[in-house]
Amino acid sequence: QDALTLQLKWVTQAQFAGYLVAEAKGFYDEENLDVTILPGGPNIAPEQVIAGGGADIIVTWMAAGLAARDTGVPLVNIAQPFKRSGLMMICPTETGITSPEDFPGHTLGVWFFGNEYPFFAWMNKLGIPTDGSAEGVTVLQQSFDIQPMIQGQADCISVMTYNEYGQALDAGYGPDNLTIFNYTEMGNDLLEDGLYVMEETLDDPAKVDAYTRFVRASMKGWQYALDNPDEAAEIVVEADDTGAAEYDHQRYMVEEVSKLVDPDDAALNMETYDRTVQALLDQGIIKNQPEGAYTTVVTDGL
Amino acid sequence: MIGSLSPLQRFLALLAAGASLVGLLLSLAVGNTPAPLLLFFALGTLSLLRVRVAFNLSLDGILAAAGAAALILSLPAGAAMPAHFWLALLSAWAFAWLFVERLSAAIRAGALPHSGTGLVIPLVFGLTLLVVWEVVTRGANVPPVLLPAPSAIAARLAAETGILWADFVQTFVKSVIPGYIIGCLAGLLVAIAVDRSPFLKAGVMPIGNFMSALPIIGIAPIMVMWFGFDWQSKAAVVVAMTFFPMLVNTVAGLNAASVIERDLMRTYAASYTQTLFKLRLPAAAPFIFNALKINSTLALIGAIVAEFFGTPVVGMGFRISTGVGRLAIDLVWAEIAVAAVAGSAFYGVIALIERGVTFWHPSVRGGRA
Amino acid sequence: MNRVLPVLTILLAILALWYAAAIWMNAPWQNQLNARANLENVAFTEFAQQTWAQDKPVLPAPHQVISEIWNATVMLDIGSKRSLAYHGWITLSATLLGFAFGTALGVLLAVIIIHNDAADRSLMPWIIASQTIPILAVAPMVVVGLGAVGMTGLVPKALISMYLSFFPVVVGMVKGLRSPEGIQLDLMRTYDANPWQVFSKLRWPAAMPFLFASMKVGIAISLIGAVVAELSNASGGGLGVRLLTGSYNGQTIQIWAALFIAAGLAAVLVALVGGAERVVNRRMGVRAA
Amino acid sequence: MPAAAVVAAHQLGLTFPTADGDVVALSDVNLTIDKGEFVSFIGPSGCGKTTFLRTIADLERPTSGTLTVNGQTPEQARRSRAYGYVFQAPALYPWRTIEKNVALPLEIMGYGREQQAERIRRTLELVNLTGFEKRYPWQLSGGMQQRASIARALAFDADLLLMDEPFGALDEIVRDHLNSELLKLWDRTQKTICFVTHSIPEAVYLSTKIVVMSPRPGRVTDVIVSDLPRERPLDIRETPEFLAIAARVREGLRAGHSYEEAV
Amino acid sequence: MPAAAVVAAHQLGLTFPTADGDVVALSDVNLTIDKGEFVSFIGPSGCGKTTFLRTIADLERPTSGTLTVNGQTPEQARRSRAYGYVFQAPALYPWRTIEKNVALPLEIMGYGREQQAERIRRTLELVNLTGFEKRYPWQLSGGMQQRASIARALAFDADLLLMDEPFGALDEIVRDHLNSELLKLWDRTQKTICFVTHSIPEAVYLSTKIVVMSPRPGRVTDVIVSDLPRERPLDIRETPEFLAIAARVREGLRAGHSYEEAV
Ligand SMILES: Nc1ncnc2c1ncn2[C@@H]1O[C@H](COP(=O)(O)OP(=O)(O)OP(=O)(O)O)[C@@H](O)[C@H]1O
Ligand SMILES: Nc1ncnc2c1ncn2[C@@H]1O[C@H](COP(=O)(O)OP(=O)(O)OP(=O)(O)O)[C@@H](O)[C@H]1O
Ligand SMILES: Cc1ncc(C[n+]2csc(CCO)c2C)c(N)n1
Ligand SMILES: [Mg+2]
Ligand SMILES: [Mg+2]
Repeated sequence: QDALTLQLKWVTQAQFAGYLVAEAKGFYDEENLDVTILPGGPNIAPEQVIAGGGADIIVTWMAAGLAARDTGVPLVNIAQPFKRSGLMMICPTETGITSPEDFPGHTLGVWFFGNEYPFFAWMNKLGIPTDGSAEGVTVLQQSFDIQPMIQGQADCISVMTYNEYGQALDAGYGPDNLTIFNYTEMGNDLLEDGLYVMEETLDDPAKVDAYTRFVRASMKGWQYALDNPDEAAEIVVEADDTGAAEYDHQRYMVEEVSKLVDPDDAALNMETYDRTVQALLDQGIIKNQPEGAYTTVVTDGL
Repeated sequence: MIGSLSPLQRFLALLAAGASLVGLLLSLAVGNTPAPLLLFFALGTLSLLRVRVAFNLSLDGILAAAGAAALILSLPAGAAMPAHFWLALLSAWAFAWLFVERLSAAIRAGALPHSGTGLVIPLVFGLTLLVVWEVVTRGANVPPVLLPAPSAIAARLAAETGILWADFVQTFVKSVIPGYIIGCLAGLLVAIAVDRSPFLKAGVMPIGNFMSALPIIGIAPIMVMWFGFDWQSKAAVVVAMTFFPMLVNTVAGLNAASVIERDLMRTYAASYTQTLFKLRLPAAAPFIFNALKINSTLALIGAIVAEFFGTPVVGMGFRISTGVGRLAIDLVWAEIAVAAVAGSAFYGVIALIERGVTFWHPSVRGGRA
Repeated sequence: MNRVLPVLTILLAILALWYAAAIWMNAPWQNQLNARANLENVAFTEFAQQTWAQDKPVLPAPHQVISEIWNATVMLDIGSKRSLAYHGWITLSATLLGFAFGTALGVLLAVIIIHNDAADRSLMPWIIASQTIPILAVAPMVVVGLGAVGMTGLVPKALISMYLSFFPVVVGMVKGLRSPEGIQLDLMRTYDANPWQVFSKLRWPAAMPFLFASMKVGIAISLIGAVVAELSNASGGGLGVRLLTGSYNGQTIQIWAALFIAAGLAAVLVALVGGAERVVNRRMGVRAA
Repeated sequence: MPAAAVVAAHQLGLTFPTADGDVVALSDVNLTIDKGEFVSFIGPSGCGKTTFLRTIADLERPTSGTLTVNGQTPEQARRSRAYGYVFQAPALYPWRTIEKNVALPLEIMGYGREQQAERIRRTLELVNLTGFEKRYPWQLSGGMQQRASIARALAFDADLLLMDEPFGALDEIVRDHLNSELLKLWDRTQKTICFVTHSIPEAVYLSTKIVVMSPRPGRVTDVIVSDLPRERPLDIRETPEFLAIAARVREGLRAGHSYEEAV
Repeated sequence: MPAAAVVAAHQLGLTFPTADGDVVALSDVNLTIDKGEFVSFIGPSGCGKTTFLRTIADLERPTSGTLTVNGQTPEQARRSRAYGYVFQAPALYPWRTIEKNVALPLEIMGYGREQQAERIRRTLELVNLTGFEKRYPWQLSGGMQQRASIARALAFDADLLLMDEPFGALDEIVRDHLNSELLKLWDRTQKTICFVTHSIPEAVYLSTKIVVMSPRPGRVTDVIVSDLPRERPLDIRETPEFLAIAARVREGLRAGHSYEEAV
């Protein structure tokens, strides 16, 4: 068996249902793989883990992956199960914000730690300064929950469709008392959860083969998860060492994630890729047009 | 002569020269060793002469510096160092240690002035650490995203002074200082109140111990919830963090006055406040300063950690967390360096005040053991 | 009895304050909820009860926290990943290991410092500087770095606990080991006692009060260290992980419950150190003040 | 008991509990000290002299019997600052200079700045420590520390002085000098003085009453009232009256002593 | 200088630097102490007696002149455990019981368990502290603490004893007893003893040589060699020879004293 370590971008949750299901259902074993799944967290940068040799494959957002590549960690995208972004910005209607023109003068909550690029790309496109000036917006480093909205510390906050938005719904917010800016619908989406490996490992055919089998099994996992959402949620809850995952919440998450993932196609969509690259270049997040930041050898081999 | 050295110094001298000797031999065997390094190996080997003639201690300093310079000049770009280069590191480090040993021995013996030269020692030690760090990270090709070399950090530090200064003001000036003052003062006052009333003492101390351990990480999100995302919540975390060490130490310190010293106050029928100010607080001063020093570092950690839970987009903790996320690890370390300097200076100021206030305590009066 | 009464009094005072604060802090959200549900003119007693029964309150009421603790410890199988007892044990073991390392390291450094001038002058400033490094920033790197060399689980957490807890011990012990009076040291000189004898027969006993004061701070900090380390290492569980995930899900009650277990642990640990101190004091014939 | 009794002990007893059994430090002590008396306590080491003084000063609590000071309880007397105490050990505060140590009771009792300065100057001169005002205790010799602590007790005006071997570490000449100064002070101010000493000549020279104590359990074995005149030049110590009293004291001391049998 | 010189000081000087100027504690001290001598030091408080003893013991470093102990430097002598020292203050370790305090030097010098027990028993009996073995220092009276510290210095066999006012806090009878015990010990073991005291009779009774010192700066003003016989019953103190020596010591003491002028 080939041993592979997968570093997730976040804590164990249904956002990663495909991998967790593939592991639990033995799909990796079938491909003769011994996969270890490491949960992430707010202080774990998967790019750093893989650079230090702590993982073979990581799940991360493309913006962060390319930024890392730009600073000298040669990450290569080998597959892109997430086709759409789950990122949204929501503003309670009492803030009076109904369109991006209303933003100036308000405080917006943004996740940092590598999750801030889509927001800044969007603001860059709108031409709104983010320096806290009167014509611009004040940016707040948002905690990874919806408290800043409930507490009224921010006028708008970032949410993922599959996670915090559900919390907001639970808390009694909904489309009727929220203004929702969906990055995908606005055409501002940057690619999210993709699979990345270190460039030099691709020189090794055995590795490439292992990656291919890994992606194949993972996509099978995604397929299974979307077909059996109840069981997938249970698997996620079971896989969570911390005991924090709640079935209902994970069940909701599977449902929402299924809208973003295409289990039949692991390949990178070049149109979104180019848009993502362009947005990053425009903002100066990366300095140079990336070369070799993705490969199709794995998806071609499926 | 080597006989005038202490056993430790003798060992270091032999280690330094020996490592150089082996390095020299290996270089000659392998060939292609850069000239500066070769020169250092030769000089280091020559230091074996000290078995015959006495070496001035500054010679050891010069040798250490030469070794450091030679190593850094000879570091190969982008590849791991050849094995025998590590001997130069060992040798240079042994020279530096020897230098520090002999310097402090000289200061102690009164051969060198105390002030001024006293500062050289920690500096030399720190520089040694930096050189070792530089050589190890570059020589062993450690990925910069795991641990950048000090030179890269210094470059970032120089390039980003504006950002670093803004972060410093946000975190240190706005959060740490007020939080520290309030927390320490509160700890002191509660300790006094607790000490005054046995009832309070019995009631508060167990609960105080309990509260003490509220891990800051837990209160940080709560404080952000309560006090908003700006510096106020960070200051609140600092208050919570500094309170307990002060409480515990002050309560212990207030018991430090000896029985006969207290009896004296009783014979004067001194009031509670008089006893407090003229006996118990002075006697407690060493303990109180202990807490002030521990807190000076805790406060900074607390404020930085609290910034991980929501903050305006400025602050040392903010920069560190986003820096890690962006793999700007050199910026992270630059920020850490600022934190270390600020924290050490803070500590130093308190230690200086302590020397002034508790000059009478044997641990200060007696000087070093 | 005269030990229980004061604690109870203070406890009751805190509880009363707490319930009042809970009403006050949860009121805005409750008002929103009530407005949304078109409830008007809610009587105060009923309103108070509403604020004490929210799902994700800003400040949970004491009974909510206590019942959460109860449900998450006694009512659950001890091996369950949802059991706070299970997570508490994980944190506790890292804390104890880290504290043991930290105390040993702290004492060792203090001993070196008081015996060697060069060490005193060169180490002390850097020991201090080391504590100004924000550990949470370094913790993930430590965890990543140690993971790369195959160290996972308890040890990285314990190392971070050690990193935090050795400091109060060094500072206190340097002071304590230097606290003997000149004449007490002179006596040893007249016997030409060797450094080990001076240490074991004079400096060490004289440093006891300082050691215990430092250890009380150290063990509390050690727990904080373990919790902080767990934040960087969501696998494996622990109270820190519970705090974190609680905060991601806005589960304030869960946060408070984990917090209380942590604080309770610390209180017990500090009390244990205090107990050890009393035993040692008795054996050293310390005069009751 | 006349109103003038400054110290009145009746069947006074004090027991210290210790890990290996109780120590009876005082037992059945009956003693009355009138206003203006100069009472010396003499007795073998460990017989309870210090304990008795501490009990008068309300630093120990009797376990049996009664004790009044100025007709009040010892606590009331202490609260009204009835006495000055010179401890057997100097007990100077290490963070205060000599002058500040002497100033301590003055500060506490609220003396004005100038009065403080004046009293410090006077008492330090009395104990011959002029010039050492700014030194810290650890910079003084043993005898100098003891003198500083005497100065501290004399700096304020207490009607009762409790002095526990104040001159123990002083040479004969300083001792003679301080003896006669103390007598002058006593004569001038009508203070009541309780004075512990191991020197029989000193006790006889100074006292109107000599209390001889004996140990295990600590008790009063003899009270010798001296009929020497109040006016006492130093050479009174060679007179037969003086020597007679001294002999009686020595006798009492020897009788109460456990040594003769033990050795 | 004969080989037998145990202590030899030549133009010895010692100055303490303090915040308000230097203190000359010893100046131009010349003194030779031969093996088997019993030398008493006497002089006003603050004249440098303690400082001189501390210098012999290598606890202070002379700032001028030379000093040898057993023909070696003080440091070498200290390292060979040439002396036992009784400090002016008891300096007992508060966390050790009396018996453990006496055991301290024995532990350090590596005596066996049984020998330790035997020596502790013997020396505590000598100072009449039998029965107090398990007490802590704060449970003892001042004089008892001082005796414990004497026992500690006598527990091991040093050929040179440095004793700084060892009997200061003891009553006359214990003092007499210990004086004669000390004399017996000295006679039996041929130890060399340096002894600080404020009592002129004590100095004369014990010594073969009496060194009179005077302060500011501390210096030796007189060295009186006693021709009393080695065998000294207590009543030798009434003989004219004794009184003559005592008178000479008193004379020297008075001459060196700053008091007469100052007061
Ligand atoms: N550590 C010190 N720093 C400064 N001055 C000191 C120190 N130790 C002693 N002295 C000074 O040195 C002088 C001699 O002191 P020393 O203790 O030798 O006197 P002594 O003869 O033993 O007096 P006593 O009979 O009172 O014990 C004194 O004036 C004292 O103030
Ligand atoms: N705190 C205490 N605990 C236990 N025993 C004590 C305590 N204080 C004193 N004693 C004992 O009480 C007895 C009397 O002690 P005290 O100090 O009164 O003696 P003293 O007459 O002053 O002796 P000295 O002349 O030696 O100073 C002694 O046996 C002593 O051991
Ligand atoms: C690759 C990846 N990057 C960022 C996020 C951001 N994000 C999504 S949900 C969430 C909060 C907790 O669920 C956060 C921070 C993510 N999920 N996955
Ligand atoms: Mg006494
Ligand atoms: Mg002296």
